[in-house]
Amino acid sequence: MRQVTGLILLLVLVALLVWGVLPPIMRDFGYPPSDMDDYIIENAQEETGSNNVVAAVLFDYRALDTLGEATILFTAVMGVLLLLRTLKRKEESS
Amino acid sequence: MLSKIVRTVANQLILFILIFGLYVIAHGHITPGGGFQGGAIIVSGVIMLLVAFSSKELKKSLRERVLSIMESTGALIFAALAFAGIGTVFFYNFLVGTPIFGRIPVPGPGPGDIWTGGVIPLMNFAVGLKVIAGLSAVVLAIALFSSGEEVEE
Amino acid sequence: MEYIPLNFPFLAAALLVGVSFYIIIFKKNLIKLIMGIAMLAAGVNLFLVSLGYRAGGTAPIYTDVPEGPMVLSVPQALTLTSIVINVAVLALMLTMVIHIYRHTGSLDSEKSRKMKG
Amino acid sequence: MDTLITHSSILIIAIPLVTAFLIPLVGMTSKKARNALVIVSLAFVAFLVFALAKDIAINGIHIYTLGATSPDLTTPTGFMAPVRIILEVDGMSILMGIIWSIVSLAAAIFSFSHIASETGQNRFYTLLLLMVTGGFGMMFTGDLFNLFVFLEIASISGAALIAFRTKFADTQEGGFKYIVVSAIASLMVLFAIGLLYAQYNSLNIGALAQVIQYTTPDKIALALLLIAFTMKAGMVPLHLWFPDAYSVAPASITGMLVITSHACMYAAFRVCFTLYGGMLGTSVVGWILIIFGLLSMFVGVTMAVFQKDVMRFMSYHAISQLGYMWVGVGVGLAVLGNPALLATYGRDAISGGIFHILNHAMYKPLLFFTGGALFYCTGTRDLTKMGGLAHKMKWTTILYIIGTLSISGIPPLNGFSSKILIYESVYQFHPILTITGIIVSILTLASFTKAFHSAFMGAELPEYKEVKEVPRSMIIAMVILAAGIIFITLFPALIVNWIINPAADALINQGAYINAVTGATP
Amino acid sequence: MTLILESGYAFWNPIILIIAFAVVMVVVYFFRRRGQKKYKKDTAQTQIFLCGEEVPEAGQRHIRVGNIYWGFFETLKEYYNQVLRPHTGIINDYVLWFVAVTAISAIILLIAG
Repeated sequence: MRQVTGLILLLVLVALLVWGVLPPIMRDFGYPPSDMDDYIIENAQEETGSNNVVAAVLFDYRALDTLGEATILFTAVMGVLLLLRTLKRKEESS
Repeated sequence: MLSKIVRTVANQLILFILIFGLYVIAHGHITPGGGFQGGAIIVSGVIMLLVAFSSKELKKSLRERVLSIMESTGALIFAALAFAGIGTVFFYNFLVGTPIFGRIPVPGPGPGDIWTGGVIPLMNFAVGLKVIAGLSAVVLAIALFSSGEEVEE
Repeated sequence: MEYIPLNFPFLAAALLVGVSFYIIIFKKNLIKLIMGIAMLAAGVNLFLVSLGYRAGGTAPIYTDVPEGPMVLSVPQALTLTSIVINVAVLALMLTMVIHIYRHTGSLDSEKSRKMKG
Repeated sequence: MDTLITHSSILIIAIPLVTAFLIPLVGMTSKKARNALVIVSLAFVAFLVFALAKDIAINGIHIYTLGATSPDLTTPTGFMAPVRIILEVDGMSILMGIIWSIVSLAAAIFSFSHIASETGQNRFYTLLLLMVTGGFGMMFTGDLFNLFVFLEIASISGAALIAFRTKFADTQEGGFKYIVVSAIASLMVLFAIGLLYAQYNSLNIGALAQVIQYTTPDKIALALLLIAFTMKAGMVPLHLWFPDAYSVAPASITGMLVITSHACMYAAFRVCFTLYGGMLGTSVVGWILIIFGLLSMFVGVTMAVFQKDVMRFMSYHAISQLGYMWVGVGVGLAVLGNPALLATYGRDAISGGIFHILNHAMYKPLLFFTGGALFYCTGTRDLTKMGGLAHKMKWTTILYIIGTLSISGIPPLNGFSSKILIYESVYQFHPILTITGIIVSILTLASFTKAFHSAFMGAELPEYKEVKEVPRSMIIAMVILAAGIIFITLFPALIVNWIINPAADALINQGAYINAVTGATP
Repeated sequence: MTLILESGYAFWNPIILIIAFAVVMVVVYFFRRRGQKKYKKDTAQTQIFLCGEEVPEAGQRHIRVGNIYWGFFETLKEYYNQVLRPHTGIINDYVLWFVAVTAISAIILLIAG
């Protein structure tokens, strides 16, 4: 019973997602609206000096996202090392 | 620990992986790639070493304390570069127009110049350092823990 | 400049999300559950990166590129961020699963339900 | 000073972040230096938050464009849409910021003694500060994708901290549940951001709000965003992970997790009011929030009466209290399209809901801290094993009584002043809401009396002969929050006029938020 | 007056209530003082009296949490049976609830909103 209800609701959600991204509802693939991106592609070289526009977006236009992303990596490393730590305290020799 | 052939080949191969990774990091602002991608390439080399030798052997040369310091340093360099622009605005690209990485390329398609990009190449290096240290530490910690070894505090 | 009918990349992304939800909901093995989340992340990333495609465009990197339109660069940056985030999440999840296995001796999600009600 | 205030919004995010990067290096040399560093940075952040709050009260919305040639330059010259990430702090954001700065300071002070006997403390404080960063980022950002990034920072550090005590099996289970739920919620948020980006090619909340059309993909995106954020905030029927995760964490972390719940709630309000605001022609979203809020209130409190684990019991109460806020703000959202009703009771309902966030953020961490103090002294969370602790732990008992009276809405404590605002305004929308609220309040008092009796009252038990009062730093942390409660109790009107009403107006007034970014009235 | 919280119909000022409470407390203290003269420590006056039976140990006579509100749970048994059903503790079910609520609210929004 639970399985069937779950499956039906899951199918409903997937159908909605699929319906939402198909042409009459969603714009066509390959023809995006591009005000912001056109500005970035045109001006990235002058404003940041970088030939790689993606790098310019990552480290200049949306640099806080990249700082956040590096922070998330740092967080995960700290988390993994925290969880896999030794639980015995070393004899403190001070 | 795997057979001697594997270990010898891995020993030779790590150099090339290291060079390729560093190349990808250094050219992040003119060709596809960057700090994350190059760092991931180098970490794949570390994983190769981990498979070829064992976590016990690798622990002798890659200490987790050192990795932790490296990672914090990389993150701090990144944050410091962001703070350095605070004279105008946080994250301001203050090196554009200066002699250090400050050249501005001719707009439009071109051959690419390594001395461009302002703080972007420096940030790529900081992120690369961080990714190398961080992912190596994760892989090493999980391998050590699974084989019953002690993980450093 | 060919026209791609029916937004196939978007469709694939939506279906990938559906399949991974199926895995997450109906597979009781914790490792499979984590694989489901990885697939969900892949579906969302596919959706994001395909948003930026412009018909006939080249990669947005000016080094030795032919003249012509370029694909959008922001979705590529977003996808890169999202991929790294998911790597971090997966690493932490796997660590917790190691501990769960150490404590309960099982990877079944029905076995690790000390807390309920 | 002016320069400091100009840059304060990014400094509030960046200072805990840099401190977190420094702690692994500092912690290797000295423990004392590390603790001092944590306190100094959090205190400085609190100072900055208050300075920024004063600035916002005088000058209006604070804008900070990252990486531009000037902080006010939201859009590049000769271009209409914002390209860079913009931090936008208005009345509502700064209210959340004030809450978060106080609670994180108290939680850090509480941790010093609470986890003193554990290993891995350097990483604990690193993660705590990263969580502070994530929370502030969520509250202050004006960019949808950036919101997602900071949501992930808060979730991942939170999950690692929940699983901090690895020697117990339940902590691992709670942490795993939390991270799975967070990962799915944030991936769905990302999918919704993709749906919005696909149509409008913008990621800034203000810029999106200006151009949004409320098409079919927008509706799907709204559903995804709303349900994902409400799941992270812990609304019935998506609350199931909430007690599992919150009850096993160290108490200081549980206190902070409550505020991350509020931050997700804030994100949901931001989406409903600011992003979709003018487009929500009918009141459907408001009704969804009201119905789920009523369910949260009732199911949360009835499940809480049933519990025997002290932290789990308080987690269910957190769900029930969150219900009041959903109902209050939901009523405001339901009448948002009707200016007459909004002026009569809608704005008061929103004010009441937001005021309840502030009050809940003071008393719930206090109660979780007293629960943590009980765990610290007795080594168990099971209420059936406790008894007679009031003889030994006088401070904890007094602080617990303050928290209990406050959460049950006993006048004159602060819980009452926000509840009266909610009751009187939602009564005009539908009387059943007020009646449910009063019943839930009674049940709350009943269940807290039960817990109080079984933990603190009774004769001194022989197994707790050795128990002493908790260390001083834990008491200081609890006293900070209790002082906040007393202050709000004495001057509710002052708080409402200075902080709460501007926050409610910031939610209602979508135009000001958009104006600050694009410089054009919609 | 910034010290009075207006809430549409009524107002709320905690200071007045605290003053009233203080007055009542003074009166109570006055009465309490009158009786305190007869109170003597460590006499039979302060012992627990249980119909002449022997008083049990501290651990036995403390009413534990499981015994409080027994009648409440007995009355609401049906409700608790229903409400405890979704609290399975299995992570897969939690995600199923998320999917279900998202699907339902998306449909509601598409139809009505």
